[in-house]
Amino acid sequence: MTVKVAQEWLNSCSGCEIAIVDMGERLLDILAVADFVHSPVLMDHKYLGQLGNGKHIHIPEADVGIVSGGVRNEEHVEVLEEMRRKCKIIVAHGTCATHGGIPALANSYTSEEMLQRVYSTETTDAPAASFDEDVPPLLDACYALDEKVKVDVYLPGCPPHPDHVFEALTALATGSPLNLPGRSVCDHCPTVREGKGQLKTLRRFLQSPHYKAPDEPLDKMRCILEQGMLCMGPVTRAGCGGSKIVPRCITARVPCRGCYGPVKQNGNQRLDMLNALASNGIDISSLPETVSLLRFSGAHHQLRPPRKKQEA
Amino acid sequence: MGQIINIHPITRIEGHASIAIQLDDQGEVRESKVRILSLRGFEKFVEGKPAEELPRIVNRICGICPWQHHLASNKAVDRCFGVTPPPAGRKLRELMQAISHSEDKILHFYFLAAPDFVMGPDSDYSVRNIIGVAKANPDLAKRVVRMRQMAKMILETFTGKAIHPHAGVPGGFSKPLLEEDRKDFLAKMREMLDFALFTIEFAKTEVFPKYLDAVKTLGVIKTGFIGTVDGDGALNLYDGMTRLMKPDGTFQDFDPQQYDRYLGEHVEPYSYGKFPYARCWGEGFSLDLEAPRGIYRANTLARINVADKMATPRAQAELEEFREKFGRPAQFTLLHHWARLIEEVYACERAIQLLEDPEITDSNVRAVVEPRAGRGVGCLEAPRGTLIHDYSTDQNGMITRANLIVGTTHNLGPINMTVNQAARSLIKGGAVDEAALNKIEMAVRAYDP
Amino acid sequence: MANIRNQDSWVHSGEPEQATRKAMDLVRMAVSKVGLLNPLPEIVVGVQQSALVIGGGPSGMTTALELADHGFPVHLVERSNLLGGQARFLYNTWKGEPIGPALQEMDARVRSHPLITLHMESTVTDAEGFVGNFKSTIQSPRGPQAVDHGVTVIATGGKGYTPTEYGYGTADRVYTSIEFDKLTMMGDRRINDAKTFVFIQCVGSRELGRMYCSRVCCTHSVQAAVQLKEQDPTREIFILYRDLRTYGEREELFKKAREKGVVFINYELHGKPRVTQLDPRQLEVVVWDHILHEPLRIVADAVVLATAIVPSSANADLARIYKLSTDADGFLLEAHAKLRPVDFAGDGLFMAGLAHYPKSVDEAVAQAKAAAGRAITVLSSDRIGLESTKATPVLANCDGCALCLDVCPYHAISLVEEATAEGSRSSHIQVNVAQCKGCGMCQATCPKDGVYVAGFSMEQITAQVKAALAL
Amino acid sequence: MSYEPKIIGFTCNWCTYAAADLAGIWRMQYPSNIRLIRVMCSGMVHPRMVTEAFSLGADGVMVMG
Repeated sequence: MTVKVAQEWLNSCSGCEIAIVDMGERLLDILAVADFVHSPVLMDHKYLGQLGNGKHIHIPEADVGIVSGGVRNEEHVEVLEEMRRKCKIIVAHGTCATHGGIPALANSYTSEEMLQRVYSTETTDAPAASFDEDVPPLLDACYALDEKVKVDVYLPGCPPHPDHVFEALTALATGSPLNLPGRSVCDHCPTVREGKGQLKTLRRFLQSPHYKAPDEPLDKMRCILEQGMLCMGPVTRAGCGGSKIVPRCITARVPCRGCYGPVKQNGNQRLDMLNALASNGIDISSLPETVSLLRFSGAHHQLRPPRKKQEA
Repeated sequence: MGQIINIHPITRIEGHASIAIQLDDQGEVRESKVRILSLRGFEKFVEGKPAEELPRIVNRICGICPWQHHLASNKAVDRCFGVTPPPAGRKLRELMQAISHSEDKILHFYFLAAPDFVMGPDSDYSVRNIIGVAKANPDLAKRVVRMRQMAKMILETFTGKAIHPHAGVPGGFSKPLLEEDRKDFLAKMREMLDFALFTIEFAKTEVFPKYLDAVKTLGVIKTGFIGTVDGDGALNLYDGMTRLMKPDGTFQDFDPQQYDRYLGEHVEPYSYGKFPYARCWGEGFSLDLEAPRGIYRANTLARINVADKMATPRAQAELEEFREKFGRPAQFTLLHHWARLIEEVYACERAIQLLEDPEITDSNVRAVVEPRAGRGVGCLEAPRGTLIHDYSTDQNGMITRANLIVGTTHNLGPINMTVNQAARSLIKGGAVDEAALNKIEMAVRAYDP
Repeated sequence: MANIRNQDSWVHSGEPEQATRKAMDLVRMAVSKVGLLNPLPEIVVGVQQSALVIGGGPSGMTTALELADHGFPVHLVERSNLLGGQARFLYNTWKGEPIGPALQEMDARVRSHPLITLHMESTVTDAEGFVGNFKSTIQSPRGPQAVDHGVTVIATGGKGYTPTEYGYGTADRVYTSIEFDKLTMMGDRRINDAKTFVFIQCVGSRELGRMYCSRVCCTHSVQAAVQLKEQDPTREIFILYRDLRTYGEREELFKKAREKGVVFINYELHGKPRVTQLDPRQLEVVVWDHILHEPLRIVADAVVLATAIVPSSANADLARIYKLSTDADGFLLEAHAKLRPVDFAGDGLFMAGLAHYPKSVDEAVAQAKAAAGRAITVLSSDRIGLESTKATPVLANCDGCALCLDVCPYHAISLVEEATAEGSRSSHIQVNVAQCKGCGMCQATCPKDGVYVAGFSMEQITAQVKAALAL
Repeated sequence: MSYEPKIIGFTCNWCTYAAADLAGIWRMQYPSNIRLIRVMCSGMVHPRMVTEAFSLGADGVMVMG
């Protein structure tokens, strides 16, 4: 039995698609059961017909629609809505799709501020007043998919681990239930935790955490947060290590920055992290800034431009 | 007004673009535009963030070459903070760069470009993809997937993350390389080199000869080139002087810290993407096919053209053969593929050189970093071209300004010219077929945008 | 409960319509929560009916005797080789009762009491457990010994501050109050023959580094001044003070001193008195007189410094061992100044005496009796029922990130580690229900709903908020 | 039209909630637009409870303890 799959990418970097490719030889197994009917990165199906003379975006019907990237312009909305119409199940693939991802950091600014900066860098010539009508206008912010259409399956990660991509695709293809890790990154983190103790401030990540010897195993190293450096592990959904379990950043002895988004779909990583730190008596003003605690989950209006002061 | 043909989206590329071809009443191509449809605004939203976090933010610019963004950003932050990584830290960074190049070129050649050559540009769109290739040639497909995965797994087992990495850190690298890993990686990269040599032989015997006519006609334009070379004029993917070559083959080298004195970016109302051009040539910007102004190309063909030689023996032999056939600078657009495979050999050889260097397992991999006010440009060669990250920081080491010129964007002008040339040669009297449109895309895919 | 009487009808009696609306809301809120409640188990633990008292001063001895007299075995731990603590240096109480004989009697009773086990020259080095079930390690010259006990009373006392100011230690005839008492008791000529005395108050107290008032020194100086005047009315006595705190009935002493002609001169921190040695028998004290608006020069035969009381150095160690709270100055901190003045925040732990804050002997003894009374409420039964409102880990969510560990004021949370089916380790928290007070600091800290307080889960409270805002 | 804000108050079981009872005993009068929710300690009020109250339409939230 084969499953018809349509794949799309919106405001994305293609890392999620590469994660699919990174399933390695399992990709060939997936290709045996998945019948791709639309996928701009892999195949040549066109929105407006193969001869480019259609008027409306058309995507073939499919059982599963995998969408990566957030929603940033009007064409993204159009493509996403067409995917929703044509696919029985919509999978939000990757943190951009589930929570806005890194591009949603732009939600701290208005689109005008963003355009103004991008087209005024020191190397940029003065641009024309405005773009053609054929260039899709930007929305006011970068949105997660579920702010625009109903989403059936959330597969966060920047990018999602190939193991989970494989699991999800297999589950969808065979109709079996999908069990993704539901706790936080700490669940899979082997470092030693003893409590936050007398920690009063946090240091920036300007030096590596302490460990005794280059080959000291990770389960002998003290928790990086307990060493006094911000680690977003406690407020970030587990799973980045795939079936090998160890969180990916920790493998490099680098603190987590939250790429799987909040533990619960509607969580707030900044609020939860600052709260947990403050509860432990850690001075949160020792963090250089806090916007980037939401660097993966700025959609859902978590980040927005500061309100303009009323003109006097 | 005549018909408009929209190739939307351009497929099997990394990104979001479409082509609009405007025909006149006689069905001849009047003009063509390649639109970049998305804008994310990294240059704006990195402002106010701690500089040491940037390598972990800007790597999200591209999921195919995250290592290059990551490392360029680290180099820029190092400069802002005035720190030099210890030798082992620097070498580990370059090793990651070389391995990720080697993996990327396999991805591009086999997954994105090969369907056009293996299945043929006239085949049906439903089979003209990696799935079709896998079915037509299952043994090769398995080997391709396995080899690419092997390189990728070196990055992943060592640093935890192959896509959107975090192991490069301001001041160096986050962890040292252990001797047992070095041996393991060395064996794997030797295997990778064998596969690279197999691939270029396979391409030279099975693929390119069939398409030599297409190479000489499809999307052919004449431009300058940009790339990075070391002190000997040999190609260097990680560090060195930027070399800007005019279409006639004359060139000048400059320190990438001063890129803004040489390069400019032009803006067109039909695309969110900016068009870099050689401002220093003083001739302005024009995409006119007969008389382009300021236009140069980046990416594999550009690097092979600007380099006097290759720093490793197998790659040097391949370069000599290539140059004998096509001269210097070679202008045929489809030669990007060939150049890519030469670079693939180089990347594998370079990784092996680094892994054979005993210093690479030194445990001192990160220098102490102190935030401070400064400016720094981090420049290296991404698979798709010269990548420039330019930051300024305040006393607290927070980003106050960022300017990014990404590998692919150098080629936006040339891609427009290529499409224009291809469309004019393939669409006559309003006769359009799928094969013609795909050939236009094939020309785009050479740039691997 | 929908609290309609106290929190609605009585407080909004002037606006009946709004009160009715609020009553409806309150009922809806209560119902919405009740629907989510689960039955809570009753929690009962056994009690080891004996006590550990740390500190062998008047407070510790009083507590030990009270408890032993009620029939509970007591371990009394004293660091030195003598009982009596700082009180050994005191002459009499502010009421004039002699302290020495009372102390001797206590000493004898403690040593002979069949239920008191005395651990001299000993310290407590380690402890574990919770109310009713402590196990402490006492280190004596004979080695360590573990004792089980149901309650712990900390009465580690305090000591006098050793001054460096006003010529102390370099000039002759500058004494601390305690030294002055000793010389007086022994009838030393340096006191007996002296005519002019200057008392300087707040030495080491109420200034940077030690902002608190030591409470007993004003009474002591005034009382000493009265005695000196009574012995020889021609003596000139000056008390240089910042604020005079002869509180309560001690005010009578102050009145008496005024009547007898003791001169009180106020000084402020910016114009502290200066003491200079004139010759081996005489000192010059210069103080700014804010009434005369000029410096006043006093030639004195003796200068007495009313020095601060500082906490025992043992407090910090014990705070660590028993997880007690201390204030910024190192004194022990009670659970609530008015509601639970001799209890620590953790159950089964009590305090008495100078270890808590500076106080007079009679107050220390009264507090010691209070502590004993509180301790008896625990010891009087062989089992103790605990409040069921406890923090409850949610193992499906908790992953042992350890953020709540040090947030718990009662140190009731620990991490446990288990091997998972895949062979890796997995950790989560465990709550000691005897120590947990259900305050929910853990719940408010946890970023992933890994722990909740029974009866006050996020879900239950959110249901109440929703019901409150429904209309 | 008069504006009447909706206020949610989280009150500590040991002090504020008891104090609110005491206010009743003394027959003190205060505006009726506050709804008190008893918690075991003001320290148990997770910021999410506060943000949720606002998102559900509260105009003010008091945490008292």
